[in-house]
Order: sequence, then C-alpha cells, then structure tokens
Amino acid sequence: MVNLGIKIHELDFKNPVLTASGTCGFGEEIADFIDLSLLGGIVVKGTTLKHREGNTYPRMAETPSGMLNAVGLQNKGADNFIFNIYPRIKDLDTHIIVNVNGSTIEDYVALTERLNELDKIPAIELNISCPNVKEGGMAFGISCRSAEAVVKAVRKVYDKTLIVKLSPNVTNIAEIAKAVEGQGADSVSLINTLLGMAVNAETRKPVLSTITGGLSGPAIKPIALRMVWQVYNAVKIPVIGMGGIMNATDALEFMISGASAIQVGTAIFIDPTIPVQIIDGISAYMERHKIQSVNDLIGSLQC
Amino acid sequence: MVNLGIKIHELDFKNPVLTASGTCGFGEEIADFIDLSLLGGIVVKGTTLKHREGNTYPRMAETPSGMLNAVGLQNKGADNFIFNIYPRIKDLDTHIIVNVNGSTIEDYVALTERLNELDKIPAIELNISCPNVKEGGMAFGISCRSAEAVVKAVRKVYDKTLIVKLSPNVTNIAEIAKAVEGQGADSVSLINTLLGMAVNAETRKPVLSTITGGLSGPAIKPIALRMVWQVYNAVKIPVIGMGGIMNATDALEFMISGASAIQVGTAIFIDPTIPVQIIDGISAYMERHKIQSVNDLIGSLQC
Amino acid sequence: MRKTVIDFLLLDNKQLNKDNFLLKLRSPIPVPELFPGQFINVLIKDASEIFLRRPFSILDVDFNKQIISILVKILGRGSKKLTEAKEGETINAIVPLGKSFSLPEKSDRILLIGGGSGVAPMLFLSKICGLAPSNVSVLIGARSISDHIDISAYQAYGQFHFTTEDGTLGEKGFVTNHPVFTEKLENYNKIYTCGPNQMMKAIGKVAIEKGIFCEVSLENMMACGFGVCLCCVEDTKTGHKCVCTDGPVFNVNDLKW
Amino acid sequence: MRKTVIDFLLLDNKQLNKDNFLLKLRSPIPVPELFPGQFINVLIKDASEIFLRRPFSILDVDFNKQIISILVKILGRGSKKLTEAKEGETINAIVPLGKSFSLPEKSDRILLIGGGSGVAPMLFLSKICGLAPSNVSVLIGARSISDHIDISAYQAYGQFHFTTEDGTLGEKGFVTNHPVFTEKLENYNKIYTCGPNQMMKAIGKVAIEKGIFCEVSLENMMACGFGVCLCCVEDTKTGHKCVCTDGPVFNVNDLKW
Ligand SMILES: Cc1cc2nc3c(=O)[nH]c(=O)nc-3n(C[C@H](O)[C@H](O)[C@H](O)COP(=O)(O)OP(=O)(O)OC[C@H]3O[C@@H](n4cnc5c(N)ncnc54)[C@H](O)[C@@H]3O)c2cc1C
Ligand SMILES: Cc1cc2nc3c(=O)[nH]c(=O)nc-3n(C[C@H](O)[C@H](O)[C@H](O)COP(=O)(O)OP(=O)(O)OC[C@H]3O[C@@H](n4cnc5c(N)ncnc54)[C@H](O)[C@@H]3O)c2cc1C
Ligand SMILES: Cc1cc2nc3c(=O)[nH]c(=O)nc-3n(C[C@H](O)[C@H](O)[C@H](O)COP(=O)(O)O)c2cc1C
Ligand SMILES: Cc1cc2nc3c(=O)[nH]c(=O)nc-3n(C[C@H](O)[C@H](O)[C@H](O)COP(=O)(O)O)c2cc1C
Ligand code: FES
Ligand code: FES
Repeated sequence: MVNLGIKIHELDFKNPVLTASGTCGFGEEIADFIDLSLLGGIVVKGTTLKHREGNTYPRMAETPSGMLNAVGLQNKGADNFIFNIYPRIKDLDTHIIVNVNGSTIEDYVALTERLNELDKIPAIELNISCPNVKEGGMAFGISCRSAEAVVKAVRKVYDKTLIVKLSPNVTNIAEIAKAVEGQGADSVSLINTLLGMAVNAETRKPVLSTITGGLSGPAIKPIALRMVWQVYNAVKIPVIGMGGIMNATDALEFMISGASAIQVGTAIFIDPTIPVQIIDGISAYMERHKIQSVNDLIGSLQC
Repeated sequence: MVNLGIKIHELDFKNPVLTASGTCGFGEEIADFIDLSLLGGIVVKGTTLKHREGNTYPRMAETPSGMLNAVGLQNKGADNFIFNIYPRIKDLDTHIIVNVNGSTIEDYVALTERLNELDKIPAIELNISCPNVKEGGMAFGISCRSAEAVVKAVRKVYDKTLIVKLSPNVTNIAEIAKAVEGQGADSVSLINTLLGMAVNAETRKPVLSTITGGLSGPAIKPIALRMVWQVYNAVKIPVIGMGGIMNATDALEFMISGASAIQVGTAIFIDPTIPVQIIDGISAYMERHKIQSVNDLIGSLQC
Repeated sequence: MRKTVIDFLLLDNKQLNKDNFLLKLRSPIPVPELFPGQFINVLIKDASEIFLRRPFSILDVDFNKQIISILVKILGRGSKKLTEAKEGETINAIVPLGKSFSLPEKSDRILLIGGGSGVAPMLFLSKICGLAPSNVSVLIGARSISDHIDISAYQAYGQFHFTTEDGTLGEKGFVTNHPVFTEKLENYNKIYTCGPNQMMKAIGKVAIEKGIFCEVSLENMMACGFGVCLCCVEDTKTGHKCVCTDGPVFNVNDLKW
Repeated sequence: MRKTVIDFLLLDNKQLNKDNFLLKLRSPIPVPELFPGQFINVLIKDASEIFLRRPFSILDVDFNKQIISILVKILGRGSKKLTEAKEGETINAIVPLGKSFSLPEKSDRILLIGGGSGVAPMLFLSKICGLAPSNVSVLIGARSISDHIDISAYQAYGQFHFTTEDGTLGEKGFVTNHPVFTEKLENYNKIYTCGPNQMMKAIGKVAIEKGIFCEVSLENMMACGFGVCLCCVEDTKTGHKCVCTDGPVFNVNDLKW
C-alpha cells in the first residue's frame, strides 16, 4: 500500500487531490457521482460577504482544449453558506476549504472573520485572482503591493491554514508568491484562469456578456506547469497546483514540478468521476514505480 | 470583387495575411506548397547579427491544441541572410519582413542598420519577446523601460516601417504597447509564445532541453484575441494579430478585435497551404456579408 | 435516481431526414425513471475541436430494454460527429439531468408545441401524459417538409398539426400562425413548448396575456449540465437560475419574458 | 517532385501482427519518385489530443497504381488512431519528405539492418537497390516472433536474417549479436540501418571502428517535417542539422556518435 498523505502547513490531507473552486459547487452537487470522502479536499464555490448575482448570460465559450467562463462569483453570500450550506457539508469526511472573495480588503477580512469561527473549515483559499469581477478579484493579485496588503489584513484575523490563490495574468508569478509568503500565507495555489476572449465572427460580437473571461482546461496546462515550477523554486511554503488537469498523468506532472497537492477544475464538467480516477491513477503509478510516499514525488523533477 | 488591401504605417499590403516568424523559414521552404506572391507578406525566421546554433534537442513538445518550442533563434546570422538568402527572395512579389533579434541593444541596432540598407526589405519586426534565449529576447519585452530603450535605439537608425513584436508574458500588454508607440514604433505585432513547460511523468524529466519553452497554437487563441483587443483599444498605431490562427474564421476574429493584419504561425506546420486558404476564406466571408473593404472589419467588434 | 456517468451502447443510429437522426442508446444498468424535458449530456469523443459535452433531450425510454432514445439535429461540429457514430460504438453520457415538464392532471387539455429539435420532449410528453388523445394536441413547426421528422409512432397519443415556413406541409408560416394557436387556444388550459427561444417567447407572451399555464424548455449553452459551473443561467424574476438544474423547464410566469 | 499536401484514399489497412499495420494509400495525382528513407507526414484527424502530424517512412511505392505503402506500429495515440482508419477513408499527408539513403553502386555488398518499425525503409531499399540478391543481406531484429512482420514479399531481394530478444525467431539477442554482424561484417562494404537510436548507435560505433560506410535514419520528434520549424535538429559535426530535410538519413561519420 502506497502512502498518499500530504501536508499543507499543519493540515494533513488523506491524498493530494482536491476539487477546485467554482467547479464542484459545495461538493453536494457531485455527491451522486463520487464518494466525497475519498477526496483530499473540496474547495467550495467562491464566496463573498453578500449575495452576488454574477454576470449576465452568456457566461461561457468553448475554446480549443478549454473554455472561457465569466460567471463573476455568483453566490448567495456568507450567511447562506454559514447557515444553510455549512451544516449540511461540515461532517463530510474530507477537508472543506472556502474560497474567499471580496471587492475591498474590508470585505475579505469580514468574510474571513466569520469563517474563522466555523470549526469544520480548517482552511481558506484567498482568491485574489478572479478575472471576472469589476472590483477586487484579480486586481489584488497582479501587484505585489496589493497582494501583500490583502494577505496581511486577512492573516491578522485568521489563525487556521491560509492558502492564497494566485493569478497567472502577471509578468512574474514567483515574485507575487514570495510577497504573499512574506505576509504569512501558509500555502499558495495556482493557477486561476488566464484572461481570454472569444468573438463570434458571424455576428461580430463578443461571445461573453463581459467580453473577456477566464480560460481554463488542458489548453492552459503548459503555462500552469511552468508557473508551479517557478513558484516551487521561489518559495518555501507548499504549492497547490492546478490548470488543465484531466487525468493522473497530468496530476503527476504537477507534483513532479513542485505541487504538494493538486486541484481538479474544468475536468469535473467533462466527467465528475475524474478526481477519484486521478487518486487511483496516482496510486497505480506509485506502485509501478515503487514509490512509497507521494511526498517523494513533490518537486522530483530532474533537470 | 472585395478589396483586401490594408496599410501598416506607410506600407501597403495586398492582403492582411502574413506568415509568422520562425514558422515559414525564409519563405522558400513553403514555395512548393503555395504561390508566395499570394501572401500579404512573409516574416522570415528570427535573425541575429551572428550565427546561432540554438538550443539543444529536444526542442519541441506537443500539448493539448498546441505545442511548445525551444528553438532558441537558431539562424546563420546577418551575413548569411544578406548575401545568401536576400538575393534569392528579394524579388518575390510580396513583402519580406525580417524578424530582428539581439542579446543587447547594440546587437539590435547593429543588425537593424545592416537591414536598413536592403532595398527590398520594407519593414522589420523587432522581436523583444523570444522566451527561448538566455540573454535579451523576452527580457526586453516584459518591462516598459527596457522595451522603450531598445525601440528608441532602433528607431534612430531605421527609417522604414518598424513593427515591434510584443510578449504575452506580462501583466499589462497594453502598457508595453503604449510605451513602444511612444518611442516611434509604427506598428505592434502580438502575441509571441507564452512561456510554458512540459514534463514526462514516467522519466520525471522535462521534455525540453531548456525545461521551459514557448506555447503556440489554437490553445493560446483566446489569450491572443484578448490581448489584441486590449492593445487595439490602447494605441493608435496598427496592430498585427497572431496566436493560434488556423483558418479564416480565426483570422476574422482577430481583425474584428482590432488587428489590421494577421500572421499565421504554427498552423503552417499542420498544413502550409493554410495561409492561402485564409485569404480565400476572408474574401468569401466579405462577399457573403457584403463588405467591400477589409478595412471595415478592423476593430468592428460590437460591444 | 442518482445522476450517473454511463457508457451506453449505440444500438441504432437512423437518419430521419437531411439533418435529423434518431439514436437509440442501451444502458448497461437499469435506466432511471425519466420524464419529458429531462436530458442527457453526451461526450463527443475523438473530435479535435470539441471539449465540452453536448446536451440532448430524452425522446423516449424503454425501461425493460434499458434504452434511451434521443433525436439529434445537426447544428455544428458536435452534433455532426455524434450522428456519424456507428452502431456498436460506446456513447458516454450523464443521465438523468434537469427538471421535467410538470405532468398534466386528468382534467387537462394540453397543447404541445415543438419547433426544430424541440419536438423530442413534446413527443415524449404526448406519449406519457396519460390523457385521452382527444385532450392532447401537438403542434409541430419546421422550415420545410424536408425538415419534418416522421411522428407516426406518436400519432395515436394526440391530434397532430403541422406548420412549415414554406407551406410544404400543414399550414404555411410559424406555429404561432396556426389556427390551433390563433383561434382555438381557449380549448387548452395548458401549453407546453420546446424549440427556438424566439418561438417560445412568442408563445409565452400570448400565454401570459391570456393567463394560460405555460411551460417552456429553454435553449442554453452549458459547460457541466449538473449544476456546478453556473454558466447556464437564465435571469428569472427570482434572480439567476441554472437552466441545467432549476430547468431546463420553466413556467413562463417565472421568466422575465 | 514538389512537396505536396495530398488527400490519399486508404485502399487497404491490414493488421500484420499485434502492433503493426500495413496501410496502402492511393494518391489522386501521380506519385513522385520516392526513395528509401524518405517519409510522409500524416495528419491524424478527429483525435482529441493530437495536434501535429506524424511521420512514417515509405515502405513501398506502386507508381502505376499511384499507391504508397507505409508500415505503422502502434506506439502512442496517433499511431493507434491511424491504424483504426477504415478503408475508403481519406488520409491527408505531405509527401515526399526527407533525404533518402544513398543508393548502392553495382559492385557493393550491402547489409541492411532494421529494428522495430525501422524495417520499412530497409525492405524498400532491398527491393529497389538493383543489386543481385546475393549481395544484399537484410538483418531484422524484434523483441519476439509476435513482433515480426511477414517479409515474404521481399524475400527474393536478399538474404534475410532474424534476431529476437527472446529467441523465438532467428538468433536470440539483438541484431548486433547476430553472426552476420559479429563475424561476417567484412562481407559488406556498406551498412544501412533504421531502428531505435540505441541500436543504430551500437551499429554505427562498429562501422566507424571498422571504417565501413554506414548510413542511419534517425528517430526524431518533428513539428513540421519540411524544414521550417527547426525543432528536429541533430547535433552533427557541422552543427545542428534538421532531421526532416538534411536527414533523416545521415552518414555516421557526420554524426557526433
Ligand atoms: C437542455 C437542452 C436540450 C437539448 N435537446 C436537444 C435535442 O433533443 N436534440 C438536438 O438536436 N439538440 C438539442 N439541444 C441542442 C444541442 O445541445 C445543440 O444542438 C448541440 O449542443 C450543438 O452542438 P454542436 O457541437 O453541433 O454545435 P456547435 O458547433 O457547438 O455550435 C453551432 C452553433 O449552434 C449554437 N449552439 C450550440 N449549442 C447551442 C445550444 N445549446 N443552444 C443554442 N444554440 C446553440 C452555437 O452558438 C453555434 O452558433 C438541446 C440543448 C439543451 C440545452
Ligand atoms: C523520419 C521518421 C520515420 C518514421 N517512420 C516510421 C514508420 O515507418 N513506421 C512507424 O510505425 N513509425 C515511424 N516513425 C515513428 C512514428 O512517427 C511515431 O511512432 C509516431 O509519431 C508516434 O506517434 P504516436 O502519436 O503514436 O505517439 P505519441 O503518443 O505521440 O508518443 C508515444 C511515445 O512515443 C515517443 N515518440 C513519439 N514519436 C516519436 C518519434 N518520432 N521518435 C521517437 N520517439 C517518439 C513519445 O515520446 C512517447 O513516449 C518514424 C519517425 C520518423 C521521425
Ligand atoms: C466555471 C468556473 C468557475 C470558477 N470559479 C472560481 C471561483 O469561484 N473561485 C476561484 O478561485 N476560482 C474559480 N475558478 C478557477 C478554477 O478554480 C481553476 O483555478 C481554473 O479553472 C484552472 O483550473 P482547471 O483548468 O483545472 O479548471 C473557476 C473556473 C471555472 C471554469
Ligand atoms: C517553432 C517556432 C519558432 C518560432 N520562432 C520565432 C522567431 O524566430 N521569432 C519570433 O518573433 N517568433 C517566433 N515564433 C513565434 C511565432 O512567430 C508566433 O508569434 C507564435 O507562434 C504564435 O502564433 P501561432 O500560435 O500562430 O504559432 C516561433 C514559433 C514557433 C512555433
Ligand atoms: S451547465 Fe453548469 S451549472 Fe448548468
Ligand atoms: S520538423 Fe520542422 S524543421 Fe524538421
């Protein structure tokens, strides 16, 4: 039996496979397909302090080996999460991580304070990289200074595991990672979607209501892998990798490049059983290669 | 008959379809497949002052809807171009544009000075965005200050059409475009490849000898489109768009988003007749939509 | 039943006319109870430019033989590729998805209006609604007779009426020009419709005006089909609703039409 | 002739053993003169994870019937997909590509060594070299008898020898363990080889030592196949050379082996 357990900061995960925010709802939506307790963790849909309707339809465009989305953080807000959702999912035998969003630093802090009180939420993922909102979101994640400011403020009020989700839409992602590490982030996760666009040549109109949207799926995997490797080489805190992971081989590539854990996003839309297939595939790979602990894979790239 | 002619600065092109640097050699390599005089222009392989061997094999990795390359500007240098190649291609009935590269500003300037003397080279494309060289290349293209410096120096010695090729590996490509416009660039072309990486999970080694390489092909089209649109809205000089164009519809999407001309790159590897198919496809589209001049398409996005 | 990813066997792929194909998919496991308006989300394999699944309404179900039928109209690359699948191939699909039309009550007199590929759930509904055929009218619109599919297998379940834009079958014009709609609407207390949004909006407007119960099955671009991506929203009177889970069937009164 | 993108008709797709298939492609236009070592670059259509073409050596040509044959060994996704193509399908390929082996002179005694799918150009060369069969030896290596392909169509062109790693056909071991190579190499003044690089390197080393003329056809990852991408380089004594245009055939003396 191989050992799949990994650690992010002080938090033990039964395996390195998590589902990515915005792609698995609150977990419940995919419970028909898989036994959620098999997962290393579930990062729930991006949450804001107040209810958000998100952007106007159309919010989606298919692209070569990927898709653009412009959901814009539609969610029912903190109260709904805390009073309606949390009681239903808190006892799932897997880590529930909340993806925290805000338009201002005060928003991030206020939401974090409320989540800090929930016993069964052992970690938050601070999303400073959403490309689909007019205020906040990615704006915080594309400069060291603003990233530092929001992480610093949130760190003050949060004593559990703080993961910061980075934007790939930057010149130097390693610098941003180092900046948030410097403010006490326990881990960084990357990448969020790349800013992209789709046009309908027949109507000469943008496909998305917001003109631009976030690109995800296999198309972005080479970029995500490169960024994980750059960030792994720049920081000491664990890196959570994602971007186009469709199968165990993809997941292994991320771990070999330096990811301590990985998240499965868009792949869930194609087949919600993929996260469990990946867990099995990593086990099979380790057995084949006689690797005892998945930790031995992390950053094992020979170059 | 529709009118396909466009203008970049003071240079008239018979149509907006060019071949991209590094993907069509010096034109001659694809002359078996197509009548080169049908093309709007040919941007020849990245050239440096001195001969370069380029990077070690392997230099290529296939990725979902795309590929990574790490050629590293292999070329035989300025003398070879001027004395061996130029005489052979100078009388082709299409614009020959040289893609100019250097490790230092002095390199760029010295090469440009030599090209300035060639009658039949009406334009150069200043490549400040090659991700596959250790010195120079992309380093110049990822900050406004260095981009300005190289464009300023080259502008001084070049009096024909100066196109600057931008890197997509930046936080704000519109800013860089504005910076080079400010230094007298006559046009910007974008995007060069996105920095990516491929890993062989079985051997736990990078696929490329250089670990990272440049991502091209349809996978990057949504990002390229978005950048073309952002730059078109930021500068007054004409924009030349590229990145994943595989057919006329893709080309039209770029023109509608603001490109005055487009370049076909990786698609040539799949089928070297694609540039000509695109020219025909644009004509057919214009006839169908009763558009007289291709100029009416440029930036015609309705949002 | 639980939503499940199933590898179906393609039992039969029959071309009905130029653009429409009838696909019969056999499930290796018992098929769930399925109702009109629900759909399956099909993986289009080995297609170089297709990444996401494609949704298709359920046309019919044979519980004993574990067969689900769908009607596929060629619209673009994905539907084209699917119609090229050969018998014996595996078709991977997620089932069951979405909320169905509400089933009529015994006393109802219903008008089912299908346009284009929207006929599938209408035919299914005519078959399982349990009403006397005299209380079920099915109005089907198409561009031309060559776009119409053979509905003889459903003929016994109701009274069928046709329109074509070129007049080659039934009344000339749109479904909203047909006498059952323009003159005899008071014969029905419920309207169910599926087809192009424009057609459904025209129908919905009249239904709202006349106060007739009306359910529509919305067209939409979906990424997941099971409620996780939030891409498929319709802006309803109570905010953004997911067409794939809160719909695709909505009562017109809930929409901002 | 000019390099051309051609839509071939797949006339025949025959499985030779577990992993090897013989594909016959008919050209709608006259096929060019083609020589052993040259290759075609095949578009693998409708495969979701394949973007670039795949190169395959020419096994044989029928100029009258305009047919090019290739031998395809299943290695990964692209080759697998290609072997699944059905007769009557269109196969798009670019042809002719690369430089061929140099043809032997009348007085030559040649040894052709093929490993794995590298047998294709060796069989082609045996057929068209124009030498007396007694002056042509063909040594073919494979893992096991089940990996060997039937070479009877070429038997008349030379003397055939086999090795298998498990000894199930011919000598047990690698081609470099076979007596024609270990003991009788002086019988030949030219060696031609195509197969895994490791095999060719072992052969090349001996050829260089013994001063025997030796040409090898290099394995390589190609993006374009016609000399524009510069991805396929081999680091030769005179610098980086493109395997697709300067090769795939090289004289071992030019390589840094
Ligand atoms: C709930 C639901 C049930 C459906 N039931 C059926 C059915 O029973 N039979 C049937 O033939 N089709 C049905 N459809 C439509 C079907 O899903 C689309 O025709 C199919 O996805 C098109 O895929 P494609 O790859 O062929 O088209 P693409 O190449 O992706 O697109 C071609 C063109 O069609 C448009 N388009 C694509 N999908 C949709 C869509 N879902 N709604 C509106 N426009 C679209 C695109 O914008 C594009 O202009 C249903 C759709 C939904 C949402
Ligand atoms: C000039 C030339 C002639 C060839 N002639 C033949 C032939 O006659 N018959 C034949 O069966 N094959 C031939 N090949 C090899 C053939 O091109 C590959 O087997 C094929 O491209 C593999 O594609 P795939 O999609 O199946 O493999 P992939 O799924 O792309 O790769 C599977 C594995 O094979 C490796 N691989 C892929 N392509 C190559 C390659 N070109 N060289 C070395 N390793 C590779 C990959 O790294 C990977 O590990 C030739 C190659 C070249 C360069
Ligand atoms: C429809 C959709 C919604 C998303 N919503 C969120 C979100 O709310 N918060 C967040 O941090 N990331 C969100 N993401 C980004 C993903 O979590 C992930 O970072 C990205 O999609 C790249 O991974 P992938 O290619 O595996 O999907 C969303 C992605 C998609 C496709
Ligand atoms: C193999 C290869 C070599 C390239 N060489 C150059 C080069 O020498 N100079 C340059 O400016 N761009 C070079 N490029 C970038 C292309 O010109 C183009 O900007 C990029 O590939 C995006 O367009 P595409 O997706 O259509 O290929 C190269 C691209 C490839 C794939
Ligand atoms: S399609 Fe994903 S939520 Fe409806
Ligand atoms: S494969 Fe492109 S140059 Fe050889």
